[in-house]
Amino acid sequence: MKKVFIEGAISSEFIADSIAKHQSKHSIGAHNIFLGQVRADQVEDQKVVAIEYTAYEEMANEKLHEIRESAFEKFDLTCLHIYHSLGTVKVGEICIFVFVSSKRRKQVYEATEYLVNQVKEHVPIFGKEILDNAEHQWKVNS
Amino acid sequence: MKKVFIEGAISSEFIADSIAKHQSKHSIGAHNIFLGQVRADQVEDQKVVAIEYTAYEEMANEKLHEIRESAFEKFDLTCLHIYHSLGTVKVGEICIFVFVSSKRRKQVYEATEYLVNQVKEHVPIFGKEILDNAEHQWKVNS
Amino acid sequence: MITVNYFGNIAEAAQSDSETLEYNTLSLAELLDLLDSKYAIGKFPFQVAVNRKIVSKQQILSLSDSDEIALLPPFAGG
Amino acid sequence: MITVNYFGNIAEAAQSDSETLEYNTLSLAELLDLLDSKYAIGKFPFQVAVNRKIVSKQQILSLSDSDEIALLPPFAGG
Repeated sequence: MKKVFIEGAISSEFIADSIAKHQSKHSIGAHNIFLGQVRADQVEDQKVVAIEYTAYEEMANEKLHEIRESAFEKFDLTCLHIYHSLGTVKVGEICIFVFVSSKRRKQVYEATEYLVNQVKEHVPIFGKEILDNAEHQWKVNS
Repeated sequence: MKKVFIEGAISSEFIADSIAKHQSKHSIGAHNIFLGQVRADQVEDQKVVAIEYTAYEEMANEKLHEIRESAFEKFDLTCLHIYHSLGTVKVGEICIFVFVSSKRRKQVYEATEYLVNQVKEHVPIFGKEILDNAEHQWKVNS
Repeated sequence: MITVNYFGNIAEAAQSDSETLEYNTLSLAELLDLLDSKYAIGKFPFQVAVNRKIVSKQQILSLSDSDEIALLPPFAGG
Repeated sequence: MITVNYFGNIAEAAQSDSETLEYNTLSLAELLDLLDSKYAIGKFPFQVAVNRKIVSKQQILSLSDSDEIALLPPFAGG
């Protein structure tokens, strides 16, 4: 089982490391990366300042495994990685990192989009949006 | 005129810096990144070990400016960046970095694909593929 | 004994991430009625997972203490 | 004097990135004939840019020393 969940925000150094690790794979010609960043959304007269993520980890890991398998079946990929934050991620910080690599570029965009949508729809992750008056609301994916 | 050309390979640190610079933009919710990596393609009984890139820079910069403008017209983007190597880029190293950011994720994949295709089709960049016997052939985009 | 796991705003309503109920078997419908009477969970949108698979709330299902039961509000990953 | 810029395998064939020809004006067709006789560029696929815009090789065009002319092999960016 590949490790997906990371405590806190996903740092740019972590992303750089992941990219660097692929430089020894000489069959790869194209990478596509999706990053989700926490937005300072307006909620009435308040603003979102952070999201606190929790997950039903056992089920999430099973679902993520199925999603990975289905992506390898649908698209011609060399490798793929999915990382998601747990705990607090502040506005401007990164909470999801999807990384797809392939011999050629043709399918990488669609594969990334597929993975991000699958994670949003099918993986039991929950987000508590913290507002600047310290109140909160529960995030729902659109 | 934004700077596009970079001497040599695009490092993972450079990519990390670009990502980190966007963390102060709190309206961004989604980034998409395309990276092109030099592949060890087989050419008869030889292998590609590096590509030497040259460009008609004056025309390339004009074209890149047009491509940027057209992408902002077509897609709802917060910002976009295009970087391309000149000079020698070895196998496994990164030669193109396209970075698209938007409020929401919907259009970022298509915007990145559009930009990469536009650069490949319309920007006068030339690539000399160096083989491991020190011979070379001229790359042609498919 | 049947253990139920709560997440998101349902955990908030139940003031707990997990709870053990003093039943040996219970139908899914009985469980949901019981929890609605305790926490008014009927007002929230949620799905039920049994053994880490989503099941319909209408499904006729007998739960026992070996089952892993979870109430899942709308997903918000990404 | 008309300056022509070469790139990629055409620069290789011409053994130069740029060359100044001793003409004050010249049609595009005459230029291409001249360069083909010097470097056999006819065997390569290429496009012509005048002042950084692609023009058809068949276009009737009079070139002068203020024009920026370039012969461009197939693009290979990315």
